Amino acid sequence: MNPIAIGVFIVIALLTLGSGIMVVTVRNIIHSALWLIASFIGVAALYLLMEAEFLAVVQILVYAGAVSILVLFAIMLTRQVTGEGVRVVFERWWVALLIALGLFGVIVPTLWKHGATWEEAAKLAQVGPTPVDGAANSLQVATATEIGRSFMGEYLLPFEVVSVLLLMALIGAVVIAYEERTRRRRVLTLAEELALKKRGIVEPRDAEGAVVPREAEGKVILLDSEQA
Amino acid sequence: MVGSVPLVWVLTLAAGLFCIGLFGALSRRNIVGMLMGIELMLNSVNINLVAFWRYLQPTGTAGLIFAIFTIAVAAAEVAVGLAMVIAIYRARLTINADEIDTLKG
Amino acid sequence: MADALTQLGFASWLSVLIASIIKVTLILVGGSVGMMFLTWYERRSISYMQDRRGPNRVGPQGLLQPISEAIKTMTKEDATPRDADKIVHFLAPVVMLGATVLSFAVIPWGRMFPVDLNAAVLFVIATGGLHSIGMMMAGWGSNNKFALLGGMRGVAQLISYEIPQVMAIIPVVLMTGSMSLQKIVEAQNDFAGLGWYVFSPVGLLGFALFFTASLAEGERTPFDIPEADSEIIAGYMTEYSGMKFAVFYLSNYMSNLAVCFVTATLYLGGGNGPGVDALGGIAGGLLSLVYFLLKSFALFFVMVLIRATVPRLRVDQLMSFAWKFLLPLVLVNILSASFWVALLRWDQQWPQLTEWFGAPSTADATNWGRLAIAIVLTLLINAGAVALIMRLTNRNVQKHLYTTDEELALGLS
Amino acid sequence: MTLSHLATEDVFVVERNDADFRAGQGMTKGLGIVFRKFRKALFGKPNSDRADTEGQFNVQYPEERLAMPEAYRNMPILLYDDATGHELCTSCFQCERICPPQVIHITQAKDPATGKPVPAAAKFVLEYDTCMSCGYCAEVCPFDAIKMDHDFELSTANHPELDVDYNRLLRPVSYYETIAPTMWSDVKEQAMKKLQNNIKRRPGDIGRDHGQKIKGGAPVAAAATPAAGAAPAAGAAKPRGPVAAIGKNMSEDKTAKLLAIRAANAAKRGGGAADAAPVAQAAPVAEAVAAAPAAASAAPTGPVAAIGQNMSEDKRAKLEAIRAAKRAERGE
Repeated sequence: MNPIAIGVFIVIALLTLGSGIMVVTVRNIIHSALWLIASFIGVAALYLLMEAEFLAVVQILVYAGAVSILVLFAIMLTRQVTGEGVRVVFERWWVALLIALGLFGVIVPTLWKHGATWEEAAKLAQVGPTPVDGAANSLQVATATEIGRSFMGEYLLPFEVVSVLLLMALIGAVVIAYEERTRRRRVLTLAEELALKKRGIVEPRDAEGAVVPREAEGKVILLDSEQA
Repeated sequence: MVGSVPLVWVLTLAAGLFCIGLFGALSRRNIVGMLMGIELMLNSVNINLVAFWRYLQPTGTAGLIFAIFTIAVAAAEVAVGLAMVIAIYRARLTINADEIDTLKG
Repeated sequence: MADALTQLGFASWLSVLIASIIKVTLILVGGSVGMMFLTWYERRSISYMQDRRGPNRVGPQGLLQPISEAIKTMTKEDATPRDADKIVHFLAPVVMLGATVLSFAVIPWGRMFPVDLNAAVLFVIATGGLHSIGMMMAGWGSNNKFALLGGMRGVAQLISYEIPQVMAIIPVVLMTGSMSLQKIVEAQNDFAGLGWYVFSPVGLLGFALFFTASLAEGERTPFDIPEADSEIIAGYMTEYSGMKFAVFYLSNYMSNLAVCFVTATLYLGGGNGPGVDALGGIAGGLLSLVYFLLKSFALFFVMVLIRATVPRLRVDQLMSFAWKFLLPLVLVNILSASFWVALLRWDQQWPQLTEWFGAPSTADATNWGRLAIAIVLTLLINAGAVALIMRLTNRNVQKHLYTTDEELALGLS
Repeated sequence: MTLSHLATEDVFVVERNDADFRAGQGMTKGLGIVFRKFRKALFGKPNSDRADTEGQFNVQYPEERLAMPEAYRNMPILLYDDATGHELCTSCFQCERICPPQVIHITQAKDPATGKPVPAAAKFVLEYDTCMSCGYCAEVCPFDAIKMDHDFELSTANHPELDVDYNRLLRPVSYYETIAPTMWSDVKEQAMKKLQNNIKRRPGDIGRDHGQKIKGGAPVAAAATPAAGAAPAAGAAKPRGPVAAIGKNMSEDKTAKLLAIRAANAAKRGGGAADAAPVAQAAPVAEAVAAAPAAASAAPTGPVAAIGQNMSEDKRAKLEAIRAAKRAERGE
């Protein structure tokens, strides 16, 4: 029994669960996203505690560094007026609460029923291979190297499938979020405008001096001054 | 860690996180809020995978591999989901799930 | 250190705790002192580049200038905007500094490794990625449009440059066969401590790419767009003053120090150098520390040189540089790194290659013939890729400079 | 932005050289240039030749100083003759009249025996804080008595200290000769001639009785360090009682002195501050210091309203005293 390990676990568990609760209860959606980051970091610390170093780092890199930032960006791009009197949860949120609590009530007793069995199995699993030279029995937990070998060997097909999935997600996200521009605009540089002028291509203007768009070989010349 | 903290504690933590995420996903009006709840649920699943790997099969890699797959899938899901959120916002100027009630895009 | 304490009679968990606390204190002190030295070093060297002298009044050669500045900053008023999100505003610098200090947990000082993490390389990158959260918090929490602009710019920049940065490390990881910084340093100890990766074609290109991407990660000029002071005041730091601003400053310079340390470790052999192994023991350790610091500060000098030379990029130039220039080169570099590894060490990495092509002639000693082939092959690939990219970029630049007659006639380009 | 309103030749387009603009080349070249500058500045000799654009240019200010041009002007000073100790000023009021910010205040000296004006100043006050260094006073002075000094390190934490009187204004002619030799040699002869004429019309010590002066014509040591010039004057014994010392207690001292003079003048005038008059009449000037509070309480009844509202109390009193004295002299 290592008191430090227990203490650290309890602290991490409280951090993770506490910030998880804040994620779903806080009114301000940005605060909610920030609490989500705290929760992700708590989970990463838990992985570190369980000696899954590679996974902990990936968790920070992907979740805390990328997913949460994506969420924050999405919130800021779709910001709407939030304040007192605006509902952030559905009217029947208590149904959701009941469902969640009910699920928790089902899962936990089931887990604790099997706890003793798992303890036995865990004790057996912690014994490493018998050393040849009679040295202390040491357990070599799988590292990033083994993960890489498994990816390239046993799990090659799932690996490829996931890469295709990521590629599809990449393309899909771009396609969905792409804002189609009907007209392309470009600000001409001084040199270009001068060249236009030298060739006698001067955009026509109306009485007030504003530029009148005109058709040139079926394409519209659009200059910066046309934005108005 | 393994000698001190029983496996059940970790699993209980994961179950708690899952239920919190479930509550968030069901109760939030905001689509981004729902997505955040789903992220919490996926994380709790990952905790389970890693815990079972560490306690029951530490020399193997299956638990870690599937946790990484989950992370990849979650990242893909978030990317597409948020792209959809932005597209919906452009079309409707709202991201509240109960206000998006027409089938036409 | 923990073992020594256990032998002294402490309980095992207590000795671990004490050893950790000592290590953390040393890292914090070393990091802050390094940061202070760095500010002085940068100001002095950039002064000489601009025909000035720089701070030379406080202490010998102005070495105590950072301390006087620290005292000045601490006595300033700590103001929070009225409509700011107080807690987020307060936490942003804490998150920034926390992320930086976290990365120091795995960064070696010469041959001294605070923690030898399995995935140390990725860990450094991941903690660098945490900066974007602090930036976002500072930008959003200040309730200031310039701060928000700076924060958004910074986050976009950090996220896009993380990709070339991570991928520039992959060749090193391939060549070492491990992500542990300690193993990477050990792997560069051939040829009397001079077998640094930067001397191979793969490592040279990787070094250039990683260092450039790291400049962007550390918001150094020419990538200081998030805090472009001529455009958006001070970016996400606009609403910060006093100690909070000082914490941002500390975090920035500490992460610059971390970038120099990591680059020196990954490509310049860390604390390796001629004479380290020969001396051995404590003297060898000190010599390795000296080598390491020399390499790191030489790298920082390059940063300062770039800052004194190159003007700031535009946002679109920033993005196209990352995606159109760095990323293709990084991918090509990974390709040539795999050729390198396959040629030099196929017996270790891919036993099946031995089955197909026969065993390599000598297992342990350096095979000069294969080394020569590998150098020529990777050099050809890398140089060809660089030349191609340069030519394409050049054409792009010219296309933006001169518009062709047809485009002008159409008014489109 | 369109250029339609511009003629083609109005726009200057820089033609770029392709060879210089290949990707990466310009950057490498630039880094090389900057590094060369760094090397030259760090290891090369400090640059003394202004035509050379590289190397270390800095002047390390407090230790190294650039030589001041002769015509540099900072703040006005008053000159006195080394040999006789006589001041060149004859209180002709030309400088007071021309001064754009009106910071010069002169009181003409009088012969105690006859009461007639003497070509010398009894008091000369200059407000350095408001002076704009235009140099008109030096330009206009017919006797070359007021000149512009080269000393620019005048900053102080004590604001009233910047209202200077004779004690800080006087410099020997030899000092001015060291800082502006050609400018002085141009006017030296006529200035000295005029001074000799004026000395004849000055009875007794009038005209050389202010501050500390070095008699006997020895070269003045103070000339080398201008700031030190004022120091001996402050520490030395004063020829007359109420002359204020420069330093922290100056403003208090001076206020009392000025109030006393003002009270005396008011008494002479017989009107104005009637209740302050008997006090001033009864007591000698030195003792009038004690009556200062009484005089101060009477002050607002005087021409204070005419003076700016944001002036400090002692300055206002001082100015009022000077004006009252002048009015009395004019015989109002």
